[in-house]
Amino acid sequence: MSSTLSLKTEFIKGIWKENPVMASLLGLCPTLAVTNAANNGLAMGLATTFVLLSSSLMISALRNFIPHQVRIAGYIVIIATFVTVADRFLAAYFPTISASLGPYIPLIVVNCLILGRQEAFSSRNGIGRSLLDSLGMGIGFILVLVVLGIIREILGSGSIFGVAILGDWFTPWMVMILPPGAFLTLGILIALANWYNDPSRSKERRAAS
Amino acid sequence: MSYFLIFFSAAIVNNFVLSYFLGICPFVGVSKRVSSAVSMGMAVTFVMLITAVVTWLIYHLILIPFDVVILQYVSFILVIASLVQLVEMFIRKVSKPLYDTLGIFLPLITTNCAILGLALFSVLRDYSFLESVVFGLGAGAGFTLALVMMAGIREELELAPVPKYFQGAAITMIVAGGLALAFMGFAGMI
Amino acid sequence: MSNLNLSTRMILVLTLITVLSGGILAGWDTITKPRIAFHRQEALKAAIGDVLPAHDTYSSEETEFGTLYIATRDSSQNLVGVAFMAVGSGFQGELRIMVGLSPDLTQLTGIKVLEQIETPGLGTKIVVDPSNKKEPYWFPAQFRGVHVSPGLVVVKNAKPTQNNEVQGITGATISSKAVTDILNNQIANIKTVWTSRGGPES
Amino acid sequence: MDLASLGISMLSMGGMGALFAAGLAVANKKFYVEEDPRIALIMDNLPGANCGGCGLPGCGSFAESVVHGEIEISGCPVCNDDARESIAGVMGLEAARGEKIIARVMCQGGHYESAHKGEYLGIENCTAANITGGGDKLCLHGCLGFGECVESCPFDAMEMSENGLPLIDEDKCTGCGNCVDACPRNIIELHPEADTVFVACRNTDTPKDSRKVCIKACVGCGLCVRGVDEGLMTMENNLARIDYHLYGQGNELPTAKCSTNALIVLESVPEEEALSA
Repeated sequence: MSSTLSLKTEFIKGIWKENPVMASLLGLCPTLAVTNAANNGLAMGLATTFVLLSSSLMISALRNFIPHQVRIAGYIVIIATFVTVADRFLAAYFPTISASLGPYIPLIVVNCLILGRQEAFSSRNGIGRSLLDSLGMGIGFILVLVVLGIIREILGSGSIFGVAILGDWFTPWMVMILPPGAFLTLGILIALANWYNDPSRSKERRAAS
Repeated sequence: MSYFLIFFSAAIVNNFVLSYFLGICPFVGVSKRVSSAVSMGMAVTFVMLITAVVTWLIYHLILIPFDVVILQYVSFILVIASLVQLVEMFIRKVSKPLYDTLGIFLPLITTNCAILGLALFSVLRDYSFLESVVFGLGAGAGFTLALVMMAGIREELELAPVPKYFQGAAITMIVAGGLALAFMGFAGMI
Repeated sequence: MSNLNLSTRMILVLTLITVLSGGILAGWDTITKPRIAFHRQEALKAAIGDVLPAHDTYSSEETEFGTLYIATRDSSQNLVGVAFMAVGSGFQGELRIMVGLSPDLTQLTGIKVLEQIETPGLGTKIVVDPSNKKEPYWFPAQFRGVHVSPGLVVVKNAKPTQNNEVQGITGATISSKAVTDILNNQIANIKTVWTSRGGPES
Repeated sequence: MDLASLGISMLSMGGMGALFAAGLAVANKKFYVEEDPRIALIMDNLPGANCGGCGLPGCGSFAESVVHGEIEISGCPVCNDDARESIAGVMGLEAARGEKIIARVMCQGGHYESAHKGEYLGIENCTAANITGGGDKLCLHGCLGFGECVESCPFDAMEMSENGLPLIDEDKCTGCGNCVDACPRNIIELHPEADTVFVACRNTDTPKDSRKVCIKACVGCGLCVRGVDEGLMTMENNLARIDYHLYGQGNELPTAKCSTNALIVLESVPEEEALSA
């Protein structure tokens, strides 16, 4: 069943309503691992979006060609190819970023978000629509990564994108850079998102306005 | 490093889920009941074991001699995907109930970062054949341990008065944060 | 295409995809390999430059314990120092440290931690200590001029007195000790290689 | 581009690909499990996001339980209407729409109709008012008017009228029953859309007392019960009851006879008209 949403909503939905991390809890591994600094989050988000776009282009083009039984193996090989291209590209032209992201770039291959989107969407819709959907999802993913990165960086090392903003009075919360901080921050963010999206709450807002 | 050390470090000290963030998607998804968590853990450990063996062979017999190390990610993930599909078909044929309890999370093992992470780490750390097998076992045990503990806690959570907006994924994350804090206590033992 | 039965179609398609991806990757590899090698070379040159006093050229020599870089000053051709990589396991994972030794292999001319995944904020102080504003690189810097015989020793919560002692990082004893252990055993290896090779001044 | 490495990498990748594909093909044959073809058809119509919203671990098992008839097609909160149409088509059922259930308010005692016993300064919600002596209205069975039912409706289908009574928007109401549980006085009931005549009151006081508390209360005079044939309506402690199973067979109810018009025809009461009631 190919989706019937208008092209605009196809794109917008990825950003908030069906945000990959917040709404459908996909792609958590890199979200937690890399966001100890905002620039890492941004770099990982961009790399993931590149892979998402290129692989959904390829897969939606080949969707009738790949038999159902080998679709997972076939999709994942395509995704892995583009990830390797991205990894080598970063290593060749941006060595510093590649060093800081380190082992997490290859893990984009197994980012549940990408295979999830290909399986649920790109393998059933045309190229144009799949690209829009992937772009929306990618941007949604980048947003969450950068927000999480900023929060953890401010609390963890008192800086944003490496620029120290909090003076010496602020002793950084070491936990924010460590794994537990990542879990806690994401948990609170999801709770905030639930609060914001709660239908009954929107009635109050409407009543109040 | 002696084999026990590798096993212990993979299972407890550097637990794949709680300190390397690998395999979070099934960790959040399946861990609602202890029974399905255990079966999921077994399936993942089984796939990890075979992956450790096959990827080591591929790396040392094909990639290095022919100097095509660039194929590392693609060949590893191809192995994992095919293995998982074989396991899925096998389980569906052998025991339908187990297949139903695992449901969607069987194909999701393919995108389980822990397994590819395992293959990459054993290459990164240049383990010998036996070391990488023990490493696979350790990682599987660590994953299952984290999953089962999480499932146990979440079964309690059903009864706990969780505030409205924290229900579901949010509270799971926070509980996982607590678990990760506890596991940090193990750091430095090796 | 779809008239072939299912299994041959499966094999055909998957093989085609893998062959295609193999081709793309091989091509991409040849394009990016020189650049990556270039970057690695740059990083190496920078690292050697950090650990050894000013020198103009360095020759590299393969030994059983890894490559040995012998740095000489052009004008006088005399030996400025020897640099080599020391690798071992730290607190969380692997540590790779570039080490510089004086020509007579008795004193360190400097160390630089190239790769580490120690606990952020604690173990990472072996590279840089942000909390120490006036001397953030105090840990690696203190190794300069330290005597290696009989072996580097970490001193905790006391000022180092002997010439082979260094100050440990509070709260990251394991990391600091890991650094000295790695250095000690690699220096020992290099010494044996150096003497067996019959270096100019052993 | 030295061709050797290109050739080798394509060869090795292709070799591995072929090997695993062959393995999968063989496995596909050997491990073939007959499966109800409809499951695959339904799967195509499902969003495939495996979000677990239907309470099952994924779209696969949701499709399976739909085929086995264990779960309603509307059990999947995510898929939109035409997905449900096509699934229903696959299953040969007509769409799950079927009998539309709507919530009905069994009380007409707004500020205008019911007598007040004073000003209520307590917590502005129904449960609190109900516990602490019944709000500002004399009638202890009727609507308290603080809108807890409106609060509980996840589909925005309810609003409080100026007269202090809940108004239900029939198109938005999905018959989920949240409001029925939310109301401490249980004056909201779920009825099929077809039922339009109700005893819109829950007062069980004696005729003398009920007249004092509300001008639209069912005082229990029994005029309606006597005016219809056997069993259609019954009088239980001063409150008339309609048997909706019998009611369906087209027999008329004496709405005119009811002196306090507690027995009324409740179609979709247009906004303005309800206010002036």
